[in-house]
Amino acid sequence: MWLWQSYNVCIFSSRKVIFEKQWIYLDNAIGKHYGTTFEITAGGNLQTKKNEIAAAEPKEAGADNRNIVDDGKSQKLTRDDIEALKEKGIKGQEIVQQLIENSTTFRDKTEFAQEKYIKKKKKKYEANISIVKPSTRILAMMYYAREPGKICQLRYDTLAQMLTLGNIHAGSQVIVMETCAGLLLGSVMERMGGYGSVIQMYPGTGPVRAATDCFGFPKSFYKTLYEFPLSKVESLISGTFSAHRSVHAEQDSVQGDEESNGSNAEKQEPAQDIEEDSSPATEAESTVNSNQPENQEEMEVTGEENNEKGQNLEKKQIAMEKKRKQDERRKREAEAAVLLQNKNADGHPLIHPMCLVFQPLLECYTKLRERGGVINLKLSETWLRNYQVLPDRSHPKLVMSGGGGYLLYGITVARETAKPNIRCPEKTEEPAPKKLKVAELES
Amino acid sequence: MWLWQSYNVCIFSSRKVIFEKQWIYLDNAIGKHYGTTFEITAGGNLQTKKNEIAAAEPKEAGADNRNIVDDGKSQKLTRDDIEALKEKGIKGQEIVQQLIENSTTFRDKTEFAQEKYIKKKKKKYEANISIVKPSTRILAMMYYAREPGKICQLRYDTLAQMLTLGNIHAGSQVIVMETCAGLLLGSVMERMGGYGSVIQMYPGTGPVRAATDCFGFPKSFYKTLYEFPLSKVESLISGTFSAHRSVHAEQDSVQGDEESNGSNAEKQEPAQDIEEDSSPATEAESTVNSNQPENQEEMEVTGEENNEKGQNLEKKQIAMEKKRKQDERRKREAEAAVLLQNKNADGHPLIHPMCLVFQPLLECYTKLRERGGVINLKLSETWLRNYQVLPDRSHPKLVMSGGGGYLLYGITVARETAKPNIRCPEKTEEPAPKKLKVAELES
Amino acid sequence: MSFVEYREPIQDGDTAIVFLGHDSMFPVTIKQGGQTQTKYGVIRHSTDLIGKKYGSKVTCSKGGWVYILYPTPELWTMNLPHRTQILYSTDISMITMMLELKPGSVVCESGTGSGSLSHAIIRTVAPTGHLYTVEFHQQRAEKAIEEFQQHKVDHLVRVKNQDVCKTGFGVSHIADAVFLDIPSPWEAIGHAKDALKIEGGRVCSFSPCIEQVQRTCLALTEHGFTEINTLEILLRVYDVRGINLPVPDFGTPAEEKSSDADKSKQLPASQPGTAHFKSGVSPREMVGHTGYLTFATKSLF
Amino acid sequence: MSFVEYREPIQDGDTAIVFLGHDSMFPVTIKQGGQTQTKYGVIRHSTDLIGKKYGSKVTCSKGGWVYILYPTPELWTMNLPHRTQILYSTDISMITMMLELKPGSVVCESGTGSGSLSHAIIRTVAPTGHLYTVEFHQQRAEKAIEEFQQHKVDHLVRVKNQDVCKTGFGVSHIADAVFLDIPSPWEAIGHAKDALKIEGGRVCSFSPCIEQVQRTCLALTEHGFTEINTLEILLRVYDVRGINLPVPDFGTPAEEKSSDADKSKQLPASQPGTAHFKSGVSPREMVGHTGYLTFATKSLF
Repeated sequence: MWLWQSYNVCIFSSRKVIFEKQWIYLDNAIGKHYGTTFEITAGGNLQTKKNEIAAAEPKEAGADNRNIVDDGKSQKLTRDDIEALKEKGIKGQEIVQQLIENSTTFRDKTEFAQEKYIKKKKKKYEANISIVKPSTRILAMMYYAREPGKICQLRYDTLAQMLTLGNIHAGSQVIVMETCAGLLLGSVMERMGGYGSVIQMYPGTGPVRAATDCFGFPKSFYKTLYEFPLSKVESLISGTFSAHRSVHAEQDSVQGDEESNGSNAEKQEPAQDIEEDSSPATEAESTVNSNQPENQEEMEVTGEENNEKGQNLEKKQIAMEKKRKQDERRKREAEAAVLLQNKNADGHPLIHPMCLVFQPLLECYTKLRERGGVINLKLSETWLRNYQVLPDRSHPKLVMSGGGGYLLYGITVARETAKPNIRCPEKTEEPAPKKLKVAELES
Repeated sequence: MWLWQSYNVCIFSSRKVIFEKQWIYLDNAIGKHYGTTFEITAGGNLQTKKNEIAAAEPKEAGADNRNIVDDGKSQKLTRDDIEALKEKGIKGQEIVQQLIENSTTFRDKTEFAQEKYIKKKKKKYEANISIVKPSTRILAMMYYAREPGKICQLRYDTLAQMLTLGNIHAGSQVIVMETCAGLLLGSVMERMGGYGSVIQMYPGTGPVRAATDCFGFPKSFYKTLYEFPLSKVESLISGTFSAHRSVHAEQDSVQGDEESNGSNAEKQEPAQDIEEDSSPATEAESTVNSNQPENQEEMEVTGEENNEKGQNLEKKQIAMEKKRKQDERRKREAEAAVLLQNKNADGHPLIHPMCLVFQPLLECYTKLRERGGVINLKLSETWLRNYQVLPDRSHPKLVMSGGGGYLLYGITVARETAKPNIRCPEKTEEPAPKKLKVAELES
Repeated sequence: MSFVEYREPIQDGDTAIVFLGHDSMFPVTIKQGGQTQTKYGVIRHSTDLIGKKYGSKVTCSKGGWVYILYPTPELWTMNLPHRTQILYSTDISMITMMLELKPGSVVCESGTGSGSLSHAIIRTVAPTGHLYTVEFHQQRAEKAIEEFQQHKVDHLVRVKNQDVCKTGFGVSHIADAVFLDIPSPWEAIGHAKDALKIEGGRVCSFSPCIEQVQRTCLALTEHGFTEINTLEILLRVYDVRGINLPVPDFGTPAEEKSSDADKSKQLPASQPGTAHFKSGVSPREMVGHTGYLTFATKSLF
Repeated sequence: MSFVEYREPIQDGDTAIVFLGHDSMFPVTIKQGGQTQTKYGVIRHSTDLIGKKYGSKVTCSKGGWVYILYPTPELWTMNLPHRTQILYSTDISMITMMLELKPGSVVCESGTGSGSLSHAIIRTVAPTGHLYTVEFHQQRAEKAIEEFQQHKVDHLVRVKNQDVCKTGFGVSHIADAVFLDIPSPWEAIGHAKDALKIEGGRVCSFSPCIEQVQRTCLALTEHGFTEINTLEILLRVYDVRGINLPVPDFGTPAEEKSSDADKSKQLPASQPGTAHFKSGVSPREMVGHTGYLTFATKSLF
């Protein structure tokens, strides 16, 4: 379930939520249809509201603003007056109306200026919310508007392109590696509708799925979802992978050594090897100063079930449950490993890392070109413009996004000398096919 | 004088020019006003044409194109028919009219499609030209449309910004260093209107002014224009500069050594030192794969006078003239050196290199920040969108420029420890002022 | 081969993409005994293609080689025979997300055009959804039906040859989403509303001109649609290439000539060098406009 | 100090810009005995500013320091008191070039507004050109006159308080260029034509809404203007900063652990590193629209 205020949406799972600094009680919303609009009353309760189309249209307007003298005295209602109205439980809409009536300059303003005035005041005093169904559209726009840092500023149109260019559909076999709070993973799962399989590759101690869990997928969807730690990729490739080593023991050692991080730009290289060999992969690279704090909150893979079962269990039961989950987890990891090993590297699939900054993708591009096995590589960016369309007042929105991330994508094909096998040695950097180089130069 | 066909313009200085593969005789244009439109007749002569507003508007149009079957047979006139019309000296406008009448599908096309059809045919068969006065607008748009490679793809809006952000105006003292065929230099000179002074710093053997000379400036403007070779910058800074050493002797040695070029990215550094110390400078850096072929054509500084005098001189006279010019040149170089040494590095002026690729400006930015003495540094790019505005058919143009170059600009101020003197040692890389660093981090 | 399900290997009757290099490719229908001409020579379907894996490298008769690719809707968009102006993948990706399409969605579309968007919709709504597409141009409607059969997706789509502005989509209250790409979309908003499910759904209209958008937005408001939002999306593809920049030669102070070799600058006179690096260069020209996308929601109320 | 001529040093009566750091600055009028408060403390005009060079670093009473900058039209645009929406330097640069302004040009402008464009025009047409600017709002017109005097450019400009749509610019056949930034520019096209020189000139109209542009283009066509061209220019300023990207840890094959130190990869298990580099990051938000610029030429015929 979702709260919607323009593009300001937030999640709730209890009957009481805090939103834009106000407590809201949701009891009145239960049983209503998705899309219903509510007004928030003084006490924080919800009251169903009929969608009013173009309410309070200004009637009288000046031709221009030549007679307006800005002396800050045009509003006769004082701040105290307005507070008093609010405390009396007067609705936002009425407060706005009173503000208009008490403005000495409103009638002299142009229609355009009146509109702006009303819009501003409405936003300030009217508190309407709608409850809408979650979807990739809703979640991607919400995260971009409210918490862009959590999703590496992955703009919704860039996400849309990843899904389309990646040919994500029911029955696909997809690898997702992202640091976007699980938003990309969720959108991939939505497009697959429970058909096919998704393997989430994760850095650190566990997969992040905060946004994924917001989609409200049926339980069956999670049966097609696997996870595999990045830190075991080398052992998987070398054939020494075993799912039975303790996950947690390894994690501790990782965290212990983190103080002595070396900084070597060359180290990025293996990231690309992974993408290539495990295609079809949809990869969103980590970006600006992301220290991946999400990775620290140990995500529960079986979190869905948790909500229903976990409430009244005693300590022993909790421990047993934990053991059961750990076993479950190892089993799934082993299954993921099998899926990864059987994956066909060649054919139609696309790979495309997304990054907010340009340089890493430039390096990625160069490395992939050198390695071969990928054709029609493109490095691109999209511009998104939103429009205000109103009679006699149409123009692009005054504020736009400066950047939604860069995208690198291509098509994997058979590599020259290596067999299409995940265990082939990727250390041998092969020269790109000659013909391809010519084609590249021609461009 | 200029030929104008949409944005397709070209220069001529004789009475016969070749344009779009056709010879045009300009005799009929002489004495006409700038802005006159001519039609080119079959023989290549010009014939004055009245500006027709919205000629040949389609009258009858289909509501949509559902009944159009594209079988390639809709035009009843054959290629031979059209050639025959042309040979008979039938004007372009009439040919287009005949094409419309002989099209079986024209009447069924939508108004939009009809419009497109007419436009296409007009462009093919009607040959109208206008003769317009040269200006920065005309030249910048022409070069960008027809010879972008010669001006490092410097788009006209980027050029416009350089002039405005550089505060170029009458009375300015400006240093220009560019590899844009002299377009930037010319536009700076236009904005200065003969007041103030311009020093063109040039790499290679001589300054490039192919585009500059197209502005048709009065002779007096060239008295404010000086040039100084980049290769003497070090000696100027160290105080060992002498204008009396032979220019040509040095050039020979330069060319002789060019085979043994080292390639060291670090070498770019001094370029920035120059920009800084010789502010106010308007600098367009050389870009993509530019081997500066223009530098090889030894430009004549006194080319203006050449046109008038040089025709009937005998060999001896030519030699004397050459000597005179060489002396003149050395004198101007010495004057430029004095101007450079007296230049005040601090105060209001701005510097801004332009570059088609991003990375060099990023390095420039970093170096300048480290060095100090420049505030409010900005690295930017503009997007330019052209619109079609027609009743019921308004939209952005279907083709747009993908990039017009990046711009780096800032304001020079007093440097911490060094005196505002061109001879101060620039090799001491000073730490940027502390406060400034904080401001930068805050952003 | 099917556009909605990946199947190996290459079989008789498949549609495949022959990739020649750098954006140069074309579709081919695989036929036992058939052959295809390329600039690198002939490809013989029976021996060179059938039974091979998609993504394979195929050597042509003249010794040159090509890749054979599995047809995705996106590759199809790049290679389909144009019967109209088509929608490209940048707009398509936005339409798909903003209409909230997913497996099981029921979608109404008009016009079918060259089928570029249709293929992408079918891919996304398969295996449980359906596309109802309406095209007023008879020849185009027939060609689309043919292509859907050839691409083995005909069970997921119904094509009708009629005018959506006059007779609508021919279905009522079953669609999750409606897409309009017609000259006067405002005349079809009522039909779009009728096609959408009672409980609501999303609508999108694509128009090149702002005047069309203005009328459509007005019609959407009049029909009670909410969340009306118009946007435009543009793609800039960078050209990745090596750059050589000449390093300027500033000369050397006269008295220091050939004396102090390891100076901090190390820039011997008359030896201009070159700086090399990789860069993404913005293209000189790009698509500046395809159309405005207007989205809206039909709510229950 | 004058906006059209650089003069040293700082003098009593000058308008100067106090620069505090990173886009934070404000204009100040220098007064013998005057003082200015900043967050770094007080600046005393007589001792700290007068007689100093522009571009100097000035230490404030609390020990912090600021720069004193020479006022250019562009710095003025960033710091002027807003009486209206103003034009910024990106649009101004395009207007200046496309109107072909240079020393000696005669320009008509309406409305004067906050004088942002006026200052830039005066700078460019000085010392031999002139600006005729018309503002229908009396208070604004008076304030503009005051500012032009203060900035020592009043000899280059004449301000009139009238409605350009009704009474035009008050001059005939003397302008090389006309600029309109008014709600209904189409009503002033006739007056613009009248103001332009007989032999022709350029006109520009700035409008936020496309409907204004449509009517203006129609009026321009009706009045015989040619080369009618509408464009829009947007500025994207990159944020240059250092980026740290974590390098993923792919672990090590078990049997090779702590055996082969100088392997080609050199990625010891459980030691994820970080990649550092400088980058220009596109801003999250930027100005998405200011207005459409419509240019046209009046020819002799």
